[in-house]
Amino acid sequence: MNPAINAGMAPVATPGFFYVLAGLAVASGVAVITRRNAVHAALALIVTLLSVAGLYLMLYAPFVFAVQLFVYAGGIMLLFLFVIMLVNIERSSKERRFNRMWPVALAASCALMVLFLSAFVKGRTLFPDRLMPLPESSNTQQIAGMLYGEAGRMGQYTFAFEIASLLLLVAILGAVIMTKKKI
Amino acid sequence: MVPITTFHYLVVAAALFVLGVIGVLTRRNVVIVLMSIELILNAVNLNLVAFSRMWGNLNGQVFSIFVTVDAAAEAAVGLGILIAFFRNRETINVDEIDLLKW
Amino acid sequence: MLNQFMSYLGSNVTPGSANNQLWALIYVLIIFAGVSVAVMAMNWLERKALAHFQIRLGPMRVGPHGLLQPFADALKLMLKEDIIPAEADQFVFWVAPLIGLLASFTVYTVIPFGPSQAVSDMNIGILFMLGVSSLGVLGIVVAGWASNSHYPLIGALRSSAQMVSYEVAMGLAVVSAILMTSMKTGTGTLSMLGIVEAQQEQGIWFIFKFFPLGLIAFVIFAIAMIAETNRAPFDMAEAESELTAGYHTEYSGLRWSLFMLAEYAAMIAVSSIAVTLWLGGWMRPFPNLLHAPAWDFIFSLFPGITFGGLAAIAFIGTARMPAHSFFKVQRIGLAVFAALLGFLALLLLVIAVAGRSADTSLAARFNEGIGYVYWFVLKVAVFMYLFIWYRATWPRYRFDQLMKIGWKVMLPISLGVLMVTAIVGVLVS
Amino acid sequence: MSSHTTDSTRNTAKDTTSDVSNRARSHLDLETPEKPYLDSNELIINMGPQHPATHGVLRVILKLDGEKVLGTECVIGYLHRGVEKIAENRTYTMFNPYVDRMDYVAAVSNGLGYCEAVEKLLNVEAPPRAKYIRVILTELNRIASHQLWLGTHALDIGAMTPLFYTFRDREEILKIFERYCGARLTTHAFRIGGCQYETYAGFEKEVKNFLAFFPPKIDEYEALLTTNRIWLERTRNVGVISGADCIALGVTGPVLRASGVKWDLRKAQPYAAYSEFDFEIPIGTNGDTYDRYMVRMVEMRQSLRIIEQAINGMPEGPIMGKVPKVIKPPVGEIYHSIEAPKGELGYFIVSDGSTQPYRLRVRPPSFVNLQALDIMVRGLLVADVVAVIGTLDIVLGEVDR
Repeated sequence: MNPAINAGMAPVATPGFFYVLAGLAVASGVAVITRRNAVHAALALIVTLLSVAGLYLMLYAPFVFAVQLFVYAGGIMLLFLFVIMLVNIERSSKERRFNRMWPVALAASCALMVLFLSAFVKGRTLFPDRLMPLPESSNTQQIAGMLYGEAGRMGQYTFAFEIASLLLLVAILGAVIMTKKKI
Repeated sequence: MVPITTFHYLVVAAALFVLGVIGVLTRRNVVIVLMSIELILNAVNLNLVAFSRMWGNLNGQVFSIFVTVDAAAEAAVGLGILIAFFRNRETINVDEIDLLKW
Repeated sequence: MLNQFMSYLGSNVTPGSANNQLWALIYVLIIFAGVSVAVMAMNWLERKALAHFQIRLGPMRVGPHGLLQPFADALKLMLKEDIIPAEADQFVFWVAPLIGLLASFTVYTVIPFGPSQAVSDMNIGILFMLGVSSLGVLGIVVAGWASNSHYPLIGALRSSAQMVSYEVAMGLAVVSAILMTSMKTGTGTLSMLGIVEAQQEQGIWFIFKFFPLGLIAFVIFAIAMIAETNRAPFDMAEAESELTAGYHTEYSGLRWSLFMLAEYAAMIAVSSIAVTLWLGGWMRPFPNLLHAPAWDFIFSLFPGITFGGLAAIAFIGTARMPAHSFFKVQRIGLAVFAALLGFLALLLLVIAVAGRSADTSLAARFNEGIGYVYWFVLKVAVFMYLFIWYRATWPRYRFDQLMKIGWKVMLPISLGVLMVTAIVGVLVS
Repeated sequence: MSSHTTDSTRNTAKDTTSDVSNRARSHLDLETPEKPYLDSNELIINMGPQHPATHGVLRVILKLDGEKVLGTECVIGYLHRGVEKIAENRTYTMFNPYVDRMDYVAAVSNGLGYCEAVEKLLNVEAPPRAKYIRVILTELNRIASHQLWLGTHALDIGAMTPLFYTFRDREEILKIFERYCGARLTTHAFRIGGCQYETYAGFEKEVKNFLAFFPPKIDEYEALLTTNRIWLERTRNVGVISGADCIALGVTGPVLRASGVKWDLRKAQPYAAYSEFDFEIPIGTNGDTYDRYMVRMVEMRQSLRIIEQAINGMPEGPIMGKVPKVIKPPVGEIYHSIEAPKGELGYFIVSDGSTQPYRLRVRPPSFVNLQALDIMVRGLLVADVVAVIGTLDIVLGEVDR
């Protein structure tokens, strides 16, 4: 392993893992959008989430890995599975899966992919080619410092963090009011 | 085994992003559309963390937590609309929901 | 090769941080073998203890005093036909128990049986554990859906709603425990080893810290723990007198036993979280007060004495067995078991004596390691006994009462404890 | 909220799952299609006949709104054996064993009711010693019946352990029955006119041992349940029924007394030797499941007091009154009722002078008490239906006859 690349950080896992996880993520991503049965799609999405979480670990982001596991896979996906089962949409799954104009959509998305790739190839020179070392002490303390602020002074994102909690409150109220039968 | 650089992560994120866009555009079932949006948000998160690793500071990771918060809120409200809608119209096919008021 | 293993023993660093995959693999195998043996023992203990609570004998026929009953059960479940309901979704039906099993077993990679006896010491240890245990809920929801019938579906939705609401209370209780770790070092630590070391440094188990607060948080976690694993007063899943049967009604044979394995493993995992966070993990009682070498020696004798006690009980059992010819096989079986326990007790005592001096001789290292694991497993065993005790005495909560307690009682109290701990923490430091 | 379809192309066929509840729906003339669980406003669910908590073969059709019970309908008759029709071509003595098979849990009090009714028809009086033996055995049977009730009721609500405690203690009573009349459950202990068998040698000693052995056991049950918070939570204010409703429905026994009405046939219309003993009648205040539990527990203790007085004051003398070998009661009809463990058990016998009754009607307490299920359960949750069936203490043998 070329030390310059990882700039003195102990490698999280052998590079081979990256290809495994990336392949798994993309494969289950394809499964999400092609499966006829909604629960299969949800399971595929869970696999995608877990493999992307693995990628976070390789990018030295354990806290984001834990948040992804906790909030995304444990929370949001459960919400999806709940709704799929409560509303048991299985009966309507016997009809056509794709709407009529799917070829147009497919062409547009492939064009988008080509655009991304060309942007990456051209832009390769802009990014510094070697990776700078991340601060050594525990990642969680760092993130907490930025979110809540350290030693008395406000962190960089404290205000944004409060607004995010407001956003969640609004979402909770909205979801509850919408699903109540008789308000 | 060429070392893994940020470029590799960007390609994976782009692939996920495109899959999500295909899902949103082509699928008729609202739940699958919502899941594809989750896929898109995941791609964005992956990008943020990859860049945070590249620049060596944690802004990217903190911001990806905010994106997750938003994804949670969006999923909750989206599914709330879905349930309310399904109770009235017995269907959740996107191309059949074409009336503003019924 | 041998000296490589010797080096593993000596190092005071977990395999994870020593970045040695082979050693970690050995630890993973040891822990998984240990957990399956523990699940077997737990199964036997549950049936026997429950029986004695209810003035009956429990399994007596398979092996002496039913000791081979868990093996018989496992064999029976493997041979039983594995029925898959018609039009059930084959793949999802097959995956569901695996998700449950995956969730409850990955938790063990982070549980610290000793300072160096953990598979890996992640610096987000406790968060990883809560995250993975929340994955277990997915297995249950998907199992209920895959059985393709009305009642398991509702049963699955209800038990997962229960688990989700108690997970919130559990998380907050854990946070208030982590707050306590930050008193001296300014910032708390999420890693499990760090939490136990903090308790060691501060010389107090977190259950006794800021007296009422630690205890309240512990009690909340203990209750949420029971609800999280669908046990005792909160066991809506196997409530046969309810209309909606549990999520695993349609499962049979080996698949059903996977669910049971997952449930027991989750019980052990959750109680080891409680032990690590509040009861000072692998620390022996009063490490700071009585740390004279004499005390160390006395405490190191405990493992030997316990196994000696068990061997004595088994010997008394053989003696009291009636002389009838039918009991000859059972008597021999029990005698062999008693001899095994006796030999183990002797071995432990020898190690304790040999390892007295704090030098780095093999015996001293073994002695120390055994001491850590022994105290940790002893505390978890106490929790296991509590699970069984609750099942024998408590009737079952109705589902809406259960949710009411989860949201209206447990959550506010855990929030309150969190805030008060924070305030007291700031005032103290 | 009529969901009118905008375009006919949509083919969301609603496949109504044909299961038992479909056939039941015609019974309840409700046109609620089986909609997906989420927004189904009404759901018809079947409980029984093979449901672990319906104490035998009772089928309850529940009309649910989500989890709340809107209404119930009990379908009975699975255990109907036509006992009353059989009575019309059996002589009076031949019919005696049939009576035990109705409420098989409290067989002795069935026998007592029947024998006393026929004695009333013949206007013959059982000798005092027979009356005392009858009182002792009936009260023992009341305790055994309440023990079985407590075990199964606690099991339905989830507490496993009381079942084993109550059945262990019930064995002691069944041993006494077996030694006295050869049978544990369907005892056929009494004959018309008195008792068949003199008390066996150790009868007094064993009953006295039981009197000493049992009180601490009741304390064990109470220790396990009475102050158990979850038990309180599951039984307090569940299945409430007022005294007036009970009287209107004809509900009797512990259910009536728990609703505050002080009515016990042993005091109101004393039969056998009950007038000679003093004991209290426990009364509840707000008629919920917890009060019925307390009333039955106190009743067990009062029965012990009665047995104690009876065993100490046992008179000597014959055990069989003057009854002709072939019983041909005069033409006429009588109604005689006793206080069975479940409530008022009445016998209405019409005799046409022949050796076989012209008509024999039994008024079983469980059958009448079952009517109260619908009122008690309305508005509760499904889990409470199980608790209320348990607290009514119904035995299907008696309900279906």
